[in-house]
Amino acid sequence: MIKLLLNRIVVLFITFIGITVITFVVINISPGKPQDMMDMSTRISFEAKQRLVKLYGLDKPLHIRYFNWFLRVIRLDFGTSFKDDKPVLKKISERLPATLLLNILSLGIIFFVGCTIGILSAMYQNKFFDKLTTIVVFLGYSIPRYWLAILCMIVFGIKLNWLPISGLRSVNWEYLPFVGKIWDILKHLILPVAISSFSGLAGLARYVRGSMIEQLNCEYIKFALSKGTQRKKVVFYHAFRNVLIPVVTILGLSLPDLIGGGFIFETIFAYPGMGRLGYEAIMARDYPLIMGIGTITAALTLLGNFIADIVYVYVDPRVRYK
Amino acid sequence: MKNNILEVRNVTKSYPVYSQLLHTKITKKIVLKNITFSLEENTALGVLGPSGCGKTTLAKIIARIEQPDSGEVLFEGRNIFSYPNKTFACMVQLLFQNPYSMLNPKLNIGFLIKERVRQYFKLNNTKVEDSTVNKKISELLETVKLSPDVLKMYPYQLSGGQRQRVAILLVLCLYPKLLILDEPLSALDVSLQAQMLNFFAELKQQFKFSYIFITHDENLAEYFCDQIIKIENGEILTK
Amino acid sequence: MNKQLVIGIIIVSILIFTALFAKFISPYDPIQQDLTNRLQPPSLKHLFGTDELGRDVFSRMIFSTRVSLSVGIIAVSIATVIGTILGLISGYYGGKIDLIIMRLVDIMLCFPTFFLILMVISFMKPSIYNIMVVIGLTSWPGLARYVRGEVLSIKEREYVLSAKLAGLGTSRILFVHILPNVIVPVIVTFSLGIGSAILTESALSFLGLGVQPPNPSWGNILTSGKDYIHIAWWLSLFPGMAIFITVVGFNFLAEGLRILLNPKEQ
Amino acid sequence: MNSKLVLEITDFETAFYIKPKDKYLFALREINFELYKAQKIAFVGESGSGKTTLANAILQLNPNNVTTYFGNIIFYPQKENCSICLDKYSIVTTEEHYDENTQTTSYDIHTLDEELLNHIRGNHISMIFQDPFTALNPVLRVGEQISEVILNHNLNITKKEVYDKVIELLSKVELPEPHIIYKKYPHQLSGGQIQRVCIAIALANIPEILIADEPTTALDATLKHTILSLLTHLVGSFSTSLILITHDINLVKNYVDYVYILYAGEIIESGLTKQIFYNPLHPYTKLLMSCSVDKTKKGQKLPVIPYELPDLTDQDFIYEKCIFLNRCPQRNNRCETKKPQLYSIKGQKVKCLLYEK
Repeated sequence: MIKLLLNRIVVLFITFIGITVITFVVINISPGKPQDMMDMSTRISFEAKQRLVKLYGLDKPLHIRYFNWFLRVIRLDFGTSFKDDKPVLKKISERLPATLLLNILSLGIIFFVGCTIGILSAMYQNKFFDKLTTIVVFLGYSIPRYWLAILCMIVFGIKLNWLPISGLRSVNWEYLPFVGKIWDILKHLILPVAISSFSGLAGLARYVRGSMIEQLNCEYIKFALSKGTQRKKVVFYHAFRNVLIPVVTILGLSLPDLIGGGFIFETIFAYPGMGRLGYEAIMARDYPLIMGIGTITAALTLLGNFIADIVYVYVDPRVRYK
Repeated sequence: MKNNILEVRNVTKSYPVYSQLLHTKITKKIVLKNITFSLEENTALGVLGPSGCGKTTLAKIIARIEQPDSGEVLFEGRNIFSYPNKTFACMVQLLFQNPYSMLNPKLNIGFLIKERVRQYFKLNNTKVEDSTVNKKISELLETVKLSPDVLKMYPYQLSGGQRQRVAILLVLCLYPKLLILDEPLSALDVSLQAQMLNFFAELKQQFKFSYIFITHDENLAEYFCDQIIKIENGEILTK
Repeated sequence: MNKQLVIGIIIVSILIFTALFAKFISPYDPIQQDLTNRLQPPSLKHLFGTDELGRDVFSRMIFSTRVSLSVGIIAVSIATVIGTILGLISGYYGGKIDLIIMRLVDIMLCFPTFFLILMVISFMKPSIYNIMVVIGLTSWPGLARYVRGEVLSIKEREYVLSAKLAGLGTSRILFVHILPNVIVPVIVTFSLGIGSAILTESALSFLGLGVQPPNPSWGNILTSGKDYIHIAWWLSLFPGMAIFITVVGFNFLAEGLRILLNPKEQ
Repeated sequence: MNSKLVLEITDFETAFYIKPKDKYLFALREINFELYKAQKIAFVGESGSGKTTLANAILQLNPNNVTTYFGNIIFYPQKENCSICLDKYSIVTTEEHYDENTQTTSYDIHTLDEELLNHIRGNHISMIFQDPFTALNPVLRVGEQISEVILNHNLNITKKEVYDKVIELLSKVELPEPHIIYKKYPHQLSGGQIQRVCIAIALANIPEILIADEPTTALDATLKHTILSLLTHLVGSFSTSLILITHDINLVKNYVDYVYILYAGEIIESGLTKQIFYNPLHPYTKLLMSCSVDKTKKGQKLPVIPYELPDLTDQDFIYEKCIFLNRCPQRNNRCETKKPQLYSIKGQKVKCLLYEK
């Protein structure tokens, strides 16, 4: 067990190095690389340029620059933003909680709703409910999420005027009572969370259904039934525990998609999260910020997968006691 | 006095247990310890042992699918690993436990058989016409008592007995001198077992095969084999 | 033939037809502005209305089909070829090669693909060729991992061992005996991948990093849809529908192929 | 037989609907048999004979969306002090279940609702499956899986009592160190050990009937007899009736009282074990006995049964002709025209026209 853990940690570290290499290389060899950018920019004075060149060692060869950058990354120093000279880390950490809130809520919804739909349609296989959800799930899988976001904004925000369509707080948030504050935030969260969990949910429901049907055909289910165990218990206690194991990994793997989707609809909803920050950074070609966001998102995903891995080992005795 | 066709000398085999990360060995699990025996021409040798005793590994070593850690296997006096691939194919063939898994589920039977028959001619360096191949195929189908209808089918469409026969045909068509049977009967019904045993005996007569017959069933081994060795925990107990 | 396949084939053939004969089908020039007819709602004259510069949305959408389909197909072809070959090599040879390829896959899978694409695209001149290549080069890891997993188990199967014993060559074993057993999921992933590549392309265009105005793309029509969200719903609805139906079509095709090519499930 | 009747199956048939072919497959036909208290019977048949279908049918475990049953499976509960049983039965016990003359209650299993069925399963009738490696849930501890069957059928039982009972059961099936086995997961045990655990689960509530579906097929030859003698010994000590299902006729010789030979879904011969072994009547039984491998037959050619099973979707054949017709070495012209009944000869029953009176 401990060996396994150590093993995973080493892998984690190697993968992290890989992530930094890719982030660095992608940005520094692509056609609009930082140096060119700075040459073109007129807003930056000559002195400032010199200062930046020195600071980032832009006159040094690639691998040395990478090494220096990596050393600073380990100390969580991503430099300062080109745009307003604020430290990158500070800018990110301002936005991170909102993104984490959004993603954890979405993950939770994906997990609970996806599993429920999947199990129910497996239990009532080929009945009306199953057929309906299969179609809905299939369409949900294909729908462009940002379009869905716009449609929802039109319907719920503009036509019906039920939900706010942008930001995380209303303008008068400061003056609301405590409960009102929470309610306000919740109202702002409904649309972004619903949209961001939508396709993940569809995918998971589809997976759970298939894998549940497979498990329900296993011999051990028959044996459990022959013991006089109630059907409900057989489904939720016996079969679902077996389905749950791969679901953990799937949730871990769906993290990058979730965060990646954030770049679009955080922008659409003007949601103050990292996705929007990233989009703005990319549009402004704010290299330190882009590299910072890239590294941190990937590292967060990595961490998520790592946790999924550990949970996997924990819930699957076949791995735990090898 | 018959010649020894196969000699196994002091074969030891262990499986390394790898760490998942850098592919470094952590520990070893020994599956075969100092196995030594020999096999005469046109005889059937039974290898008897409970599941997990290493008998399948032994079969794989003799068939060159795996390498022994130490010791050597001589076929007609020469180390098996010194034979080129193609020569060896005509010497030793292995019939696996589950006839279904011997047949590629995505390829039809006719294709599989044709591929092997062509391979046979290729190994013997003869160029052949399609008609010769087809003649050979129908000849072989007759040997294993199968109707030509199976050629158009896919493995999942065959019955248990048919699959077994097709699997045998596939190893047969290279005319090996030694045929290793790895638990070929354990998945079959009693009446099919009888059919297969008779069939193996016929083949032995007809083609002068030698057999290595791997099984956990003492009854079967004693019925079919001329010689028996027992293996337990990777070691030979008795001969 | 199953239902899903039929629906998929119908939708996809209509799309291909539209893309090939866009010039003949579209009633207006997609780039021609008509400032007197700005933001007209759908009518018989302009089936899907007009945009903020008075261009006919229907015609623009027809021409977008070309962009989307070609991006989808070429990008996914690149990804599929890379993914399948790396997966086959990694799984069949194992050892150090496998280790290196799989680490690379792990690392790639940690990045939100969309962010990676966004990052690269933002530094390049926006053009559909760049988009094709970038989408292709970033979306192979999932497939590679899958193929490798399959090969890993298939190469130990007894039919492969027995083919090896018969002295058949490595390439024959790899391509005749192993590949057919992984090809179905590859084909299915191919079709699914086209759908998601089209989604990615439209999202990029939506963000202004894909097809550049005045050239039409479903994504950039949606951008103006978002800007005029309060007054011109048709600018949001129709292009989104087009993307949706296209993706549904390719997904149906994938599902249909999966059922068709798995004889056991019939 | 003097002892009490436990199970009675009359005119039982099972058909599966095969959707792609739009046909019915008649897996079992004309099944009639009785099972008495503490009796041990065996069903012998090769693959495709419908033996597993029969086992599953008794506990209603066949996939119910494609299965149709005909005929009756009557179960006579024997447990007198089973309180839940009484409670529950009182709900459904009406005249049709209670017989004044014999003062016995009986139920047709196929008419029971889910709740009563669950009560019977694992408590009155339990089952052991063929492949020990797939029979247990891979992610639950062995102990939990045994506790489950106890908890299902004993209300008001404390955790400690359950634990003690599990340990007792584990030692009864001769597993060493039951406390350690309790905490293990199935993949940590060997095939033989898991089969013992399955036996413990099946016998936990001392059922009236134990159905053992090929309990030894997946095990090594040396283990087969150990497991079977353990099974029959335990069954004997609880006065449980045993239905042993197997494809290996030689295996049952020393363990059961009565043997039914099943071929292509029909009982073609039945009799006391020694009758079947020393005087098989049906041509199929004879062939089956003679073609089994035995070291004493070394060097001899084994007799074989030519051809394969008939098509069980072909109603014209299976209901009109002798089911063994196409493979029978002793067939004559009359066989083509008439379907045989079960003919009784000195208590032994055989379905072959050769024995028609």
